[in-house]
Amino acid sequence: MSRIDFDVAHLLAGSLVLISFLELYQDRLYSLLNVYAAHALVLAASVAWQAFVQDAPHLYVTAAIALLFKAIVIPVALHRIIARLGIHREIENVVGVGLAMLAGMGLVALSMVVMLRVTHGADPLAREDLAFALSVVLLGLLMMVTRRNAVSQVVGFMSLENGLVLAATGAKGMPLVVEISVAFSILIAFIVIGIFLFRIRERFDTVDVQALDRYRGEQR
Amino acid sequence: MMTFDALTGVLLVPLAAAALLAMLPGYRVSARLNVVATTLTLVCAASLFFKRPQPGPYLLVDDLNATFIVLTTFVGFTTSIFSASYIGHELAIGRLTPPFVRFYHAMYQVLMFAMNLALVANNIGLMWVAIELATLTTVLMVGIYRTHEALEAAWKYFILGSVGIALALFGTVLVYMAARPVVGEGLDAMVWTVLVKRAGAFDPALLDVAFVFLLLGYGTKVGLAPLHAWLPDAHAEGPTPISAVLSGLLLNVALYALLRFKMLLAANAAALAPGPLMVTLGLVSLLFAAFMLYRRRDIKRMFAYSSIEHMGIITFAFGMGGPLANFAGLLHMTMHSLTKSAIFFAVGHIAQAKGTQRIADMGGLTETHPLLGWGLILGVVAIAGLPPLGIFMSEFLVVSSTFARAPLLAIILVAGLLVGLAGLFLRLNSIAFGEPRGPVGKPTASYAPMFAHLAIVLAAGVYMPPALVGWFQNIAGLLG
Amino acid sequence: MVLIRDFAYQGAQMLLVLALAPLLTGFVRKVKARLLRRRGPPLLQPYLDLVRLTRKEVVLAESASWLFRVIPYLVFAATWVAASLVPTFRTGLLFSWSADLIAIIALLGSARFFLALAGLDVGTSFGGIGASREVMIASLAEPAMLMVVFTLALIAGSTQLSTIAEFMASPQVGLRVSLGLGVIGLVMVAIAENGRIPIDNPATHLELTMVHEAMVLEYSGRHLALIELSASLKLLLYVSLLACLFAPWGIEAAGAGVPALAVGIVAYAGKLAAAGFLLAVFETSIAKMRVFRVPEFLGAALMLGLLATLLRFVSGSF
Amino acid sequence: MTLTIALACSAALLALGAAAIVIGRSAAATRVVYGASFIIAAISLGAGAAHLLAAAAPQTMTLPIGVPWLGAHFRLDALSAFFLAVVDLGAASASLFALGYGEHETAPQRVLPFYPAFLAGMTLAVLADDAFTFLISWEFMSLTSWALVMAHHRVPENVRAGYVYLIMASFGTLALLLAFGLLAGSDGLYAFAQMRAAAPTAALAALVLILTLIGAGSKAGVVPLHAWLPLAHPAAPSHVSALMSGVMTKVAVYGFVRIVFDLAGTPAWWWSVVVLALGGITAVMGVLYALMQHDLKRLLAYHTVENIGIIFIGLGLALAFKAHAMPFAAALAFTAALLHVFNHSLFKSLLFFGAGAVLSATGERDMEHLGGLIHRMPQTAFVFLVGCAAISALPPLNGFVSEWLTFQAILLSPQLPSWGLKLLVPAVGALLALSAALAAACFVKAYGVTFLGRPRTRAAETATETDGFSLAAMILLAALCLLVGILPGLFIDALAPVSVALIGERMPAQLGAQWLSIVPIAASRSSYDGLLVFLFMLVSGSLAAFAIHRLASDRLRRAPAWDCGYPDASPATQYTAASFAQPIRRVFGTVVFRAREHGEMPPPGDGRPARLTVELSDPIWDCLYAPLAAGIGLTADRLNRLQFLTIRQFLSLVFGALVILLLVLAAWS
Repeated sequence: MSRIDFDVAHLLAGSLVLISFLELYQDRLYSLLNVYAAHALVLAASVAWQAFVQDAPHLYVTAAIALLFKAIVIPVALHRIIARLGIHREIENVVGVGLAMLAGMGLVALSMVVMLRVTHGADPLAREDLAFALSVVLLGLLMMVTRRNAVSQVVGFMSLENGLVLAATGAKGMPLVVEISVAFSILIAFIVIGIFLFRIRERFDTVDVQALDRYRGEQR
Repeated sequence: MMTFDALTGVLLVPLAAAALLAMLPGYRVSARLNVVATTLTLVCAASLFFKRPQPGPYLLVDDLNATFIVLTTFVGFTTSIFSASYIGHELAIGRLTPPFVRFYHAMYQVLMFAMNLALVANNIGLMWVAIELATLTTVLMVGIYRTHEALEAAWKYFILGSVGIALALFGTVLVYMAARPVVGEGLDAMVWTVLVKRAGAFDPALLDVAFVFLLLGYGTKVGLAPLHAWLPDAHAEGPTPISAVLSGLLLNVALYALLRFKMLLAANAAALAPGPLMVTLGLVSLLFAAFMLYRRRDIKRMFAYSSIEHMGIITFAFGMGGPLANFAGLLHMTMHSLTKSAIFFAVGHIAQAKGTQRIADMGGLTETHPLLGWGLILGVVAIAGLPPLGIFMSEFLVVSSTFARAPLLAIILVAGLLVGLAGLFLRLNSIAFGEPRGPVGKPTASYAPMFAHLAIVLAAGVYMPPALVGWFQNIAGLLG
Repeated sequence: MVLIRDFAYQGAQMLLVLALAPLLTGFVRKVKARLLRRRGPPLLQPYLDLVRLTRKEVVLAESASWLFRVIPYLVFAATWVAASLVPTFRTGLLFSWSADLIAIIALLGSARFFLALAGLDVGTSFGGIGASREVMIASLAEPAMLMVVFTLALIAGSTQLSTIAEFMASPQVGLRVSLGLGVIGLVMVAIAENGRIPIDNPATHLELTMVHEAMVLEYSGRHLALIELSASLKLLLYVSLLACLFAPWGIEAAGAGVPALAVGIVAYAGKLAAAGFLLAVFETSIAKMRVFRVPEFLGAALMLGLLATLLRFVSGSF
Repeated sequence: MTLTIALACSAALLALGAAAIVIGRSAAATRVVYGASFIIAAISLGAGAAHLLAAAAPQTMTLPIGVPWLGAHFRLDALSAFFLAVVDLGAASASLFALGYGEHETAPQRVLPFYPAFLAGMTLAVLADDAFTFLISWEFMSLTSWALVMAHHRVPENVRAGYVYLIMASFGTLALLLAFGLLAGSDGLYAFAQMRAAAPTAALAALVLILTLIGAGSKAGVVPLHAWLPLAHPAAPSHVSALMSGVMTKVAVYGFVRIVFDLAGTPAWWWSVVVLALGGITAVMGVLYALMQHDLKRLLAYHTVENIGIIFIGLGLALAFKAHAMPFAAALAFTAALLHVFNHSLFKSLLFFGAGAVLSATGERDMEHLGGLIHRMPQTAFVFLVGCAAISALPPLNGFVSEWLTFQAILLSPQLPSWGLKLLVPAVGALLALSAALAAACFVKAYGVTFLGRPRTRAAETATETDGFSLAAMILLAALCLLVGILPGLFIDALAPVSVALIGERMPAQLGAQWLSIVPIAASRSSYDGLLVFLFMLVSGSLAAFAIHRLASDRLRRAPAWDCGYPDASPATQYTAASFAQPIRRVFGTVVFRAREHGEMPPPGDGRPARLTVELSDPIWDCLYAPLAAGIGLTADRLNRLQFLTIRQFLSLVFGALVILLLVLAAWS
């Protein structure tokens, strides 16, 4: 694999991590969604690049899914939900942004340490990609646990999943990648519909997860 | 037109049944069809003992998963019988409407299909997909009552489950990455039989990371503390047959996945030993669940926690490893599936008879419903690991074999067992004994499945057929 | 021939204790009276009392059961057997091996057990008082006694009274601390067991102070006679026990011949007289203590016994 | 052969239990079940006794059940044979008693299925020859007896008793399980034969001893693990109480002997220190607890604790002598302990039967509501009196013999070289003497308040004599008490093979001794002749009676009680159990139980009755069990908060776990 391929892939993966940080930084839902759209966009690009590098045409499908579904459909849908629920100005971080950023740094460092210990038998591209993918996953998870609002939790989950796709596509010649990405898209669709459903059924007046937690089988 | 073999039967029958049930309206017909389908599946699974297809790139049947398949299909079969009467009652009292019942039956078969697929999958990717499918179906069924609690439980299950799935996928990818340089690109790098053979040459560091993610990912499904959160509510709020299937089967399937990967790591000398991790998680789950039993007010949630406890014990046993402990783990898992599903059958009938799941509202069950009451007592005695029932033997083997190797662990284990037992009986006393409380109406239901399970457990506690023993010992050897 | 002679000895001993017991009681009373500058009852008064009582009819409480009527005989039998197994003038009696010192204590224990039951049988409050106090005293006196027995047994290497007595008579007993403690302990126990001052007052019927007398309050006639007789037998038993253990001089070793026998009898009589006199002096010179001081008194005895035993255990084994 | 019979019997009992589930509700069920179990137990008893008396060689048998690759090993050697005889004698008499008593049972279908199973469990426990079979029978025994305790589950105390019992039983079983785990090693040599061959190291053996003391001790009721016993034993139906107290605790003793004397290799000298100290404390604490009770059955249960203490003192002495290679003395102590096992099973069953007869006649267990029963139920009163005298160790009954032997063993112990024992043994001797004296006091109270005096309630007034079966059972046991008391030599000799098997030495043969007396070591040293003492008392007593009735008056007049001139006071003025125990409570209770008395005396002219309330606190429960329960409750509360987290918080748990694991991984190398 030539030098330039490696650099491009590295660049894209790294920027994905960067955008994850941006997501952590957002405290408005709309802007969060926009950043996420960018996230998905970069992912699509990197997947496409991988498809090109590994000349594995089926990966283009994944790229397309990322582009259409994640970068366009989902954000739009969420936009509309937020509009319906009128929660667009909610700021619902559990810990301050700064702290979240610091934690993010720590996580990235951790994933680097863990991954770079991988013996050098594995080819460097894959290793770098893996490290980045792991950081994206961890950052997504961090986002899920630092946000109260269900929508931003979903966003967190989706960026986590982007990390997975990054890893999967980075794994050269891995079969079933397309299927898996499709499966995941379905999963996300479920989640979105779920939120939507709660709204439509007039069961929960807000999608704040704490509202769900009121009903906990056995009351204290 | 391919020739029909048992393996495809195990997969196709549920699928076809699902499609059929999705179309059938009437409750009676679909319930019967449900039973018929599970029976057929069971027959196919049983026939796997005699004639076994060659492992292909996608499907595989070996000693290990043959046991799981037979167990799964059997419990699926008995549960379908139980669910026939249970769902009938739910219809009668209007908790479920016919459309939901139709949906329920279809989903039941899909779940069966997904679990069987996960078990026979010879491909880590395929297995992952199957387990995800199983999760989604159960999510839908947990929410089927559409009450606040049910939806909340389903949502919780859904979110935590999805995260678990994601972690598991990452682990799977890592395994592939580890395998690729050795096995070469493409499908082979995800095929069990190949992986296990070549695992010695894999990059150990990568395998370690992979195992961490797999442990957490599939561990969420197994319900190990602190990943357990979805389990109690899902059990408590879903329809009882589903609780039985969850506790009895789905947890096993997830555990099966873990075992597979454990074998993978065990095959690689340089990789970290998966044992300590599993032992730690197992003990944590055991102690945690044991203490959680004390403050339970909902009968189904209580037994859900006891499932966590036992998953902890089983994980501990497999973590300890060695022929005795592995044997005990397998035995414990089988016995737990049978016993716990039997308990949930009993609990389902009790909840319907008493019209509530609150422990405070039931009492003196052995007076009002002797069969149910003593059935429940027998079940709890079994699950608490008292002789002469099967779980006693597995606990005997685990504890005695552990104490000689790691006394401290054994003492923690014993303490957990004792605390759990005390918690279970604290509640059982108020349910089964004392002045009768609540309605005394008899539910029109067949207790056959419950007592069938208990009979098997009792028999196994006293006498195990040599064939089965040899079988288990063989597997225990495989697990290393 | 030998067997017959041994039987004769055994029988003689049994009759002797039976005959002497009231006399000892009377003697003690007489001396006490003299010490108090009273003339006091004649020496043989106890015999006359017994005869009179046996001639009288029994007035039995309505609520009394068959047990109430059997108990006097049981008590008498147990006490008499016990008393007849203690060497008085001669060791190595025919049946002396049939019950060692522990068994003798146990026999007295069963006598007390039944007497206490008798106290409860009629269902009056005084019987209850007597019984409960009696068992409280016994529950401390018996262990103390056993401790003393342990000491002796460890010294003489036997729990067999004859053996112990012979050993005590033999020169190889030096002066021993444990022995001293033992004798004090035994005396205290003896005082308590026989309900003498300061534990109990055999003469009074002042309800709240009495123990033994309260138990037998409901007895009359021949039953009372038997009870009284067993009481004096018990006193005699303890005296001869003390005598043969701590003053074993002159006791005839088995088969030492007639002169020795005579010596033995005379010595025995002398010892009884001395003991009686001492007892009387002691009782006249001390006041009765409150019932709840008794545990301390007996606790002291128990401690002495335990101390003695410990000493024996530590200083050499046999 | 005998082993086969015994196993067949237990199988038959199990089958009987299964059958009882079906026929439980029918009228004839009681007769059928108890009759059948009587016959079966009698056969099994015959087998055990025959094997013991013939001093036959051990028989073994392996059945293809239990742990698959191991099978279920059974073995009938001298020890098992002796305990088999004890178990089945108790079982037979209990079944006989229940033939009558069972008719009063309100919920027979809750008793009948479990009763034979319980018997089978105990029988199998003494026959088992591998760890798994032993533990499964052991715990099966606990489980069935638990079910029997729960028979009258509508009474809240019973439910609580059953709960405590089950937990303590499982605790003990787990301790034993650990002990066996040590003996079996990591490759699972579970057969006792293999364990004997293994010969564990000193440290290992020490741990085994501790675990066995916990395991078997908790079942036997060794203080401080006795807490369940006085709750559970009285809660069960009386014939079951008799079995639990008289027989099941002996199975526990069997477990202790089997492991410590047989499997755990050669004892170290300090083992005996532990056992002796525990035994002494148990004996005294048990009897003190008993003195404070006024519930008849609970009093009896506490006395079981005391007797277990005496047995353990004997076993401790045996261990001490064995450790110092003094086989003769060891044999004496060991035989004393075993004989006391047998004796206690006799009179404790007898006493519980009596309590059961009283219960079914009056419906009362509280002695304060009884009294004067000797008039209404004379036979019961008589046999109960025999039982009381026997358990109070009065000659010429059997209780005295075993305690006498124990004393003799104590008197041998100055020869022990180790100083710890030199100091401990006399103290233990004092404790033993104290407990014996207190026991006598306690049974004066029990018998006097229950059977003597005047009836305190209507129920006691209208009581009627119990039925023939129950009487037959009680008379049988009473006769045995007397027989062992006057002819102890027979039974001591019968025990010889046991002590030969486990100690390697035996007591001198007794039947040779003159006049059937028993001679532990040498005639010059000590000897006792129950027969002669019995005859002596008989002769002299009847002699006196004859003489007086002949020579003096035998006239008798009934009149109101004298009572120092107070005319017929009401029965309420009698001494109650509480007031009877008051002096002893003042002496010991204030220290041990922090007993406090509050007297409340209304002013003159006030009609209210004066009240005296006594406060007792159970030191062991307060110091050991209450804090434990509180701790568990607290932990449960704390952890229970985890049930009420939000999804996000749960996710953060997962997240935290992931990060921690990754950190561990990063730190790995």
